[in-house]
Amino acid sequence: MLTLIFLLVPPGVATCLATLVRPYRRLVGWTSVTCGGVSLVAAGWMALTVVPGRGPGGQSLATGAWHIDPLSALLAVCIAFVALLAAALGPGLSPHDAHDATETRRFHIYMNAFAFTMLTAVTIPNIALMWVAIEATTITSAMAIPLNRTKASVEASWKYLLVCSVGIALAFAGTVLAYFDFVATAGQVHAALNWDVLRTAAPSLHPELLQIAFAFILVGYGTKAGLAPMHTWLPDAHSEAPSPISAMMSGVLLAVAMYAIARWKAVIDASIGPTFTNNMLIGFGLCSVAIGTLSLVIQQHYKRMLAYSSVEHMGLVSIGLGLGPLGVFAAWLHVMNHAVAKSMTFLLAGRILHRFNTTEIARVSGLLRVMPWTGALFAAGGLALVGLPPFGLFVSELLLVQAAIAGQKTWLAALVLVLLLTAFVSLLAHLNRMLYGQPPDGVRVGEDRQWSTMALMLPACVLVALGVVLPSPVSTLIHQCVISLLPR
Amino acid sequence: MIRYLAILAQTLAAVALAPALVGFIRWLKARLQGRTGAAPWQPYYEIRKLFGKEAVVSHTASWLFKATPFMVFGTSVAVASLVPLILAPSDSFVIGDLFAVVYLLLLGTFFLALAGLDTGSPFGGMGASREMTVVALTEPTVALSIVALALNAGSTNLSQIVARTIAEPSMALGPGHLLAFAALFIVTLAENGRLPVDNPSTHLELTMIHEAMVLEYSGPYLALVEWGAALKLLVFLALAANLFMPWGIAVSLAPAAVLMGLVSFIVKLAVLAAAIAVLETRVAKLRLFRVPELLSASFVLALLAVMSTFLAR
Amino acid sequence: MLLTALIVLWRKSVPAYITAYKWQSWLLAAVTATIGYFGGDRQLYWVAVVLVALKGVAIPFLLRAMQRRFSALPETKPYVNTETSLLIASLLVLFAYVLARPWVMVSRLPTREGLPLATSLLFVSLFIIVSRKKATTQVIGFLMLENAIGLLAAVGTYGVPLLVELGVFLDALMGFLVMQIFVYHIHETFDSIDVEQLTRLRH
Amino acid sequence: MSAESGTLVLMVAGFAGGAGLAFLAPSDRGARLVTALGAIVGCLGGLAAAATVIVTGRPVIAVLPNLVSSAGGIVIGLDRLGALFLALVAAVGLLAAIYGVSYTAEYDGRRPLRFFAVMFNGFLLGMSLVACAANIFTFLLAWEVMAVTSYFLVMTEHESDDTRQAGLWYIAMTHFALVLLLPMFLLMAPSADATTFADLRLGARVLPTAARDGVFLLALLAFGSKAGIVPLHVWLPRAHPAAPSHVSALMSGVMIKLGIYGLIRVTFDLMGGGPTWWGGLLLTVGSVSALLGVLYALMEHDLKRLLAYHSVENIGIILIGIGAGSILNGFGLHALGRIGFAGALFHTVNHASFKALLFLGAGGVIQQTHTGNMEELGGLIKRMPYTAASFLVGSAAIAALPPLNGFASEWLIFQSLLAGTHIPRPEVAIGFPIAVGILALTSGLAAACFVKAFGISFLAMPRSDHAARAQEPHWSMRTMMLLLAGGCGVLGVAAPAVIRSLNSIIDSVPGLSAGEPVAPSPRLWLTMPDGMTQMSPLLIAVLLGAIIVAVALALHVRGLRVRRADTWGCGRIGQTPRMEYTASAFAEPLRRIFSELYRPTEDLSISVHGESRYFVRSITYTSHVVPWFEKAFYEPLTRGVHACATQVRRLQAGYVHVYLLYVAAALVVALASAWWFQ
Repeated sequence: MLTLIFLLVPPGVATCLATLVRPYRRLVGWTSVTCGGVSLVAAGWMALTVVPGRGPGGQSLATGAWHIDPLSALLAVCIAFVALLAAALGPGLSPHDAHDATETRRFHIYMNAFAFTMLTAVTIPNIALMWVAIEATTITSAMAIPLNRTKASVEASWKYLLVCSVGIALAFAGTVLAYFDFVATAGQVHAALNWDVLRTAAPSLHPELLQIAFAFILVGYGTKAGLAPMHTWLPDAHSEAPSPISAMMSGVLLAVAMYAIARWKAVIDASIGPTFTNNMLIGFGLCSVAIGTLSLVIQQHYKRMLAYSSVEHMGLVSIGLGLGPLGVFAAWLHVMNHAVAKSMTFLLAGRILHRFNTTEIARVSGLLRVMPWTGALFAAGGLALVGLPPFGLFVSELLLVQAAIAGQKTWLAALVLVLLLTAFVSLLAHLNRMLYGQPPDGVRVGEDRQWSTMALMLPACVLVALGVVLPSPVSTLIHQCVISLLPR
Repeated sequence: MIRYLAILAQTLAAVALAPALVGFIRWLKARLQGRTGAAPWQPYYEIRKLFGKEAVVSHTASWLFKATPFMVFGTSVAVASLVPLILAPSDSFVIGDLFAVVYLLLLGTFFLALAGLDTGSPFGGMGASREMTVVALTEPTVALSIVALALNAGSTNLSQIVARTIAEPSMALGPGHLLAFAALFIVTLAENGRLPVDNPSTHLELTMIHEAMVLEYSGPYLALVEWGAALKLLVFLALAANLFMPWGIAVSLAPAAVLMGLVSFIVKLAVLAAAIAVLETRVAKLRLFRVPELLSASFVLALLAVMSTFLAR
Repeated sequence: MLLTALIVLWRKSVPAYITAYKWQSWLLAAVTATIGYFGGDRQLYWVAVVLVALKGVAIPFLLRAMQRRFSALPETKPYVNTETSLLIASLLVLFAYVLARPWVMVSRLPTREGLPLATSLLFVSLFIIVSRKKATTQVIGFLMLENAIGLLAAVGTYGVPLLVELGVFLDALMGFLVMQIFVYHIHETFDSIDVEQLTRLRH
Repeated sequence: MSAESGTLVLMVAGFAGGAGLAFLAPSDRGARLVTALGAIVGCLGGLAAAATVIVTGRPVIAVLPNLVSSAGGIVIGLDRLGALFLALVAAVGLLAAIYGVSYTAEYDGRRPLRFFAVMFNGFLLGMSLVACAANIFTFLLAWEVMAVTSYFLVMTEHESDDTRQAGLWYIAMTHFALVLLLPMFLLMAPSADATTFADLRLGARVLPTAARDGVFLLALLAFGSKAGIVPLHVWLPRAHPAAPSHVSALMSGVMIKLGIYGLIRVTFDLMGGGPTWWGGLLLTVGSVSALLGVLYALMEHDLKRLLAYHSVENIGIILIGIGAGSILNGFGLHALGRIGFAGALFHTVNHASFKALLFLGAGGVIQQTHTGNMEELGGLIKRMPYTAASFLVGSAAIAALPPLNGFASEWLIFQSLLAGTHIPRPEVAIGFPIAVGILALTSGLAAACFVKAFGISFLAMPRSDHAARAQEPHWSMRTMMLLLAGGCGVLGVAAPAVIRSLNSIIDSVPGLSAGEPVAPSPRLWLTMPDGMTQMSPLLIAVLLGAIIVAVALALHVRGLRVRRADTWGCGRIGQTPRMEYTASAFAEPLRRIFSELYRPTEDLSISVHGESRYFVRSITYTSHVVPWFEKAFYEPLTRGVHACATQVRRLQAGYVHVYLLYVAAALVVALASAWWFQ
C-alpha cells in the first residue's frame, strides 16, 4: 500500500504544486523531477515485490480498491521511467528554453497529471474506473499539446480529442455490454467490475455477446493505442506536441491502451477461447504494421516519421498479443523496449527541432557533425526502432517472429518480415539523410547542455542492456505477465 | 634420374628447334606465294644478331619492362618441359598437367601485355588490350578441349592422355577427338598471333596485336620475346600433335624409340606447320571484331566435342 | 430519445440541436429514475439527479453560451443532406436492431427492449459526429454518444455502480469542458469553427 | 576457464578494450594507436583460438545462458569450420588494423576517430563472433553487429552523395539478409526454446522436404546477398569503394566470406546436404556470378569498384566449387566431391589474402593520389615500387596465374568440375563442362581486367598531377601489403599442406565429407583421388624460377647493354600522358563484344565549323554501362513500394470526419467479423 502511495502521490503532488505556484519557478521543475524519481523507485520496488512470485500470477499487492499484478508493475515502471525522462528533459530546468514561464507552468501541470492518470489506469483493477482514467489521459494530454498555440497544434489536439473521445466512448460501450452480460447472468455482485471477478465468471457468460463487446473494446481502445485505421490522430498529435509529451504519448500512452486490450482479452478468452481475439488482434495489428510502414516510405517530417513508427510498433505488439504465450512475452518485452526507445528518440527529436528549427527531414543534414552526441544517440534510437541489435527491440522482434513460426503462421511471419524490411529501409533512408552530409547554412555547430545529453545516454544504455543482457528480473517479470494473462 | 635428363634434353631440343619452326613456316609461305623467301634457319641469324645488339629501353618504362622477356621466355621453356614432345614424360613424376600448361602460358601473356602498357606507347596499349581480349576469349575453348581429352583419358595428366590414346587408337578417330582437335587448332592460331587473327608479318597500326605489344622491344630483349613466342607456337603444335595423334612418341628410353620419337615429332610438326602456312596464304586477316565470331565457332566445336564424347561413352 | 437524435439530423440550426440534446438528457434521467423505481435501487435516483443537473441544465447552458458567441458565423451545410441523413439513420437503426437481437435474448431484465434503442442511438450519434462540419455540432454529437452509452448502461444493467457512474460523469464534464476550450481555441486561431479548415496536417 | 575459452575472452576483451580505451586517449593519434592495439590483441586471441581448434579438433564451447535467456542466451561453439573463418577474420583483421593506424592518420582532427574506433573494433568483434556463434540468437546478434558497424564504417567519408547512397544500399541489402535469416533458422528449430545449432541439426533432420528446400533457398538468398551473388550483389560495388580501404579489405576479404560460411554451415552442417538440384542451383548461381562479376569489373575504371566486382566473381568461383562438390556427393562420389569443397574453401582463404592485399594496395594509391579513378593514375610503379610490386602479386594471384595461390584453388575447382564426367546421369553431368567453359572464360577475363587495373594505374606515365606527386605510403602500410603478398606466394606453393588441414575441416562436417575420411595426400602435390592427375605449385615455381634465373644469368654474363631513349611516337617528339592508352580504351574491344549484355548508352556529339562539316571543332563521346538487373529488379520494386506508399498517404487526408468515419468503419468491420465468427 505504501508503495502504491509513493507511486501515485508524487505526480499528484507535482501537479498541484505546479498549479498553485504561479508564476512558474525552477523549483517546481525540480520537484517534478524528484517526484518522478520517487515514483520510479516505487514502481521498481513494486515490480521487485511482484517478481519473486509464488504460484501463477505472482504475489499480488491487493489492497482495497487497488490491485497490482506483474503486468501493472511492468507498465508502471515504464510509465514512471518515461515520465521521469520527460520531466528531466522537458522545459523548465535550465535558464534558456524555448518556452516562456506560462507555457512551462502549463507543461508541468499537464505532464504530471498525464503521468498520474496513466499510473492510475494501470494500477486500478476496476475496469470502468480504468476506462475513466484512460479517458482522463486523453484530456490531460490534449491540454498539453498546444503549449504554444499554433494553428497546427490546435488542429492536432482537436483531432486527437475528438477521435480518441469517440473511440474511448466505444470502448465504454463495450465495457457496459460485457458488464450487462455479467449482470444478466450473475445478477448484482460486489466488485463485479474487477478483473478477477470478471475472469472467474467469464466461462459462464454468453460468448456471442462477449464477442460483440470485444469488437467495441478493440476498436475503442485500439483508437487510443494507435491501431490502424483508427490511428489517424496519432501522427498529428505526436508531431505537434512538445517533445516530452510526444515521448510520453508514444512511449507509454499507447502501451496503456494495449494494456486495457490485453486485460479484456484475458477475460474474453476465458469465455470463448483465444481464437477469435487472436484473429482480431492479428488482423488489426497487421493492418497497423502495413499502414505504419508504408506511411514511413515517403515521409517528410521526422516527428511524423517517429509517430508512424509507433503505429507500426503497436501493430507488432498487437500481433504479438495474438500469438500465444511466446507472442505475448514478445509483445510486452516489445512494449518495454519501445517505451524506452521511442521516448528517447522523441526527446532527441525535440533537441534537433530546437537547433534546426524545422521538422522537415530534407532540411536537416549533417546532424552527426552539428550535434555529435545527439546525432549518435538519434542514430542509435533509429537503429533500435528498426530492430537492430544490440538493442532490445531486436530481441522482441526475434521472439515475435519465432512465435509466429512456432505457431504455424509462417505466412504471418513472412508478411511481417517484408513489412519490417520496408520500414527498415525507409527509416534508414531518412536517418541517412539527416545524420550525414553538410550541415545547412546558419545552423550553429556544437553540442550544448551536456548533462541532458548524458541523461539521454541512460535510455540508450537501458536498450542495450535489454538487448544483450535482458536481466533475469525483467524476463521473470514479463514471464509473470504472460502467466497472469493466460487462461487459468 | 635419367628420365629427368631425358626431359631436360627434349626441352632443350624444343628450345633449339623453335626458331626453325617459325623459319620453316615463313619459308613455306614464301614458296606458296611464289617468292623465294629466306631460308628456314633465318630466325637463328636474327636471334643471334639481336643478342649482339644493345637494348633500347624507353624512359617511361619500369623494371617490369625489363623483366618481362625473361618471364615470357621462362614460361615457354617451363611449358615445354611439361608437355610430351619426343617422349611422353613419366607418369610417376609430373610437375603440372594441362591446366598448369594453359595458365603458365597465360602468365607469360599477362606480363607481355603489362610490358606493352609500360612504355606508354599507344601501340603497346592497343596490342595489350587486343591480346588480352583474344586470350580471354580463347580460354573457354582451351578448357573445353581439355575436358574432351580428359573425358577419354579420365585425367588431365598429359602422359595419361597420351597413354590412353596410344592404347585405344580408335578413340583418336572418334568425332569428339576430331572436333576437339579442330578447336584447339583454331586456338593455336589465335594464341600465337597467326592469320586470320593476327598477321605476324606486318606492322600495320590498326591491325597488329602481338607485334604492337612488343613494338618497343629491341636487342636481346626482343630476341627473348621472339624466341619465347616461337617456342610457344611449337608447344601448341606439339600438344595438338601428340595429344591427338601420339603415334611414334617414345614411351621408353630405348635409343630406337627415342630416335623414332624425334623423327615422328619433326614430321608431325612439319605437317602442322605446313597446314598453317597453307592456311595463311589462303585466308585474309579478319577484322578485329570478327575475331570473336571465329573464337565462338571454335568454342562451339569444343562444346560439340565434349557432347559427342559424352554420348559416345 | 431516438427521436431527439433524428431531430438533430433533420434540423440545421445549432440552437435546435442544443434543445434536442437537453430533451434527450431529461429523458435519460427519467428512464434512469424509472428503472430505479422498478428495480428498487436507490442509487439510481442519485444518478438521475446528477444527470439532470449536469446534462440537462449545466451543459446545455454552456452550449448556449458558446452558441451565442459564434452565432454570427455563417451556417454551413453538413456533408450529407437531410433526406439521405435520415435514410442512413434508418439503416443504422436497422443494423442496431439486428445486432442487438441476441442481447435481448440474454437479458432477463424487464428493460431489455430498450437495448436495441440504445444501440441505435449510439450509431446515430456516431453518424452525427461524422457528418457535421461545425466543431460545436461535433461536440453535441459526442455528448449524444455518451447519452447513448448511459442509456445502454441503465437499461442493460440497471446502472453501473455509483462510484463508477460518478467517475464517468466527471470525465464527461471534463471532456466537454476541454472540448469547449478547444472550440474557443479553434475560433481564435482559425476565425471559424468549421472543422473543414483543419486540414493542414496531412500525410 | 580452459585455455581455449581464455583465448576467446582475450579476443573479445581486446576488441572491446581497444574501442573503449580509445575514448581515454589524449590525442587522435593516441586513439588510433589504442584502437589498433586492441584490435591486435583481439586478433591474436582469435588466431590462437582458431589455431587451437583446427589443430586439436576439439571445439571450444562457452555458454552464457543468463544473457537474454528468453532468446536462448549467448552460446559460443567454435568448431573447425568456424575456426577456419575465425582465422581468416583475425589474420586479415590484424593486418588491416595495423595498416589502419597510418591510413586513418589523415582523419586526425577532421573526423570522429573514437567513433570510428568503436565501429572498427566492433566490426572485427562482430565478424569473429559470427564464426563462433552456436545458437540462433548469438549468430544473429553477431551478424547484425557486423552489419551495423560496417554501415557506419562505410559512411565514414559521408560528404559525397555516392557514399550516402552506398550506405543505404548496403544496410538495406544486409537487412534483407537478416529478414530471410530469421525464418530460415526458425524453420529448422524443433521448438521455440531449442535454438542451439545442435538442436537445429536435429530439427532439420525431421523437417519435411518442402521445408528443407525452403530453408535452403532462404539460406542461399540471405547468405548470398551478404556474399554478393548476382543479382543480390548491388551493394558491393557501391559500398566497397565508399569505405576506407582497410575496411574495404575487411569487407571484401572477410565479411563476404562469412556469407559463404553461413551457407556451408546451414546447408551442409545443419541440414547435412541436400538433393542434386541444390548443388545444381549453387553451380548455376556461381557460374552466373563469376561471369557477370568479371564482365562488369572490366567496365569499371574506379580501382575499388573494379575490385568489388571481382569479389562478386570470386564468390561465384567459390560457389562453383561448393556446387560441384555438393552434386558429386549426391551421386556418392564423395572423394571427388571433397575436391570441390576443398577447392572452394581454399579459394575462400586465397581470396581473403589477395583481395585484402589489392584493397590495401588501392588504399595506398588513394591515400597518395586522392583518387581511385584509373584514368587519373599511371606511372606509380616508379613512385611507389613496393606498393606496385605487392599489387602486381595480388593481380597475378587473382588472375589465377601459377604458382600463386589463386591458381592452386582454381586448379582444384577445375578438377572437381572435370570429375563431373563420372556422374552417371548425362543431363546432370552436362552442366559440368559448361561450368568449365564459364570458369575458364572468367579467369581469362580476370587476367585481362587485371592487366588493365595494374597496367593503367601503375605503369607508363602519370595521367594527373596527383599521380605524379605520389609517394610510397608509410612503412607500416607497406609492410602489411608485402606480408599479404608473401602470403599469396606461400599459400600458393604450400597448397598441398593447406589442403591437408582443409581436409581435416571437411572431415569435421559430415555434410561435406559424408563421413568418408580421406587418404593423406602427398606433401608436394595436389592430386586427384585416383592419383592420375597431379600438380605441384612448388615445383612449378622452382622450375620457372630456375629457368628465369639461368637465362638472366646467361644474358648478364654475356653483357647486356641498355640504352635509354624516348618511346617511339610515330616520329612525334615529346611523349605526353595523353598519348597513352586509357582504361576505357583498353576495355573497348570487350565492351563491343559483350555489348548485348552491357547495353551501353552512348552519346556522341560533334560540333563542326560553319564552313564545312569536315572541319570538326570538338567531339564529345560519352558512354555509360548501367547493369541491366538494377533496372530489371530493383527499379520496379522501389517503384511498386512507392506507389503503395502514395496510396496509403491518402488515408491521412486531414479531414477529421474521414478519420471518424474510419473509426466507425473499423467498428462495423469488427462487429461484422464478430458476427461472422459466431
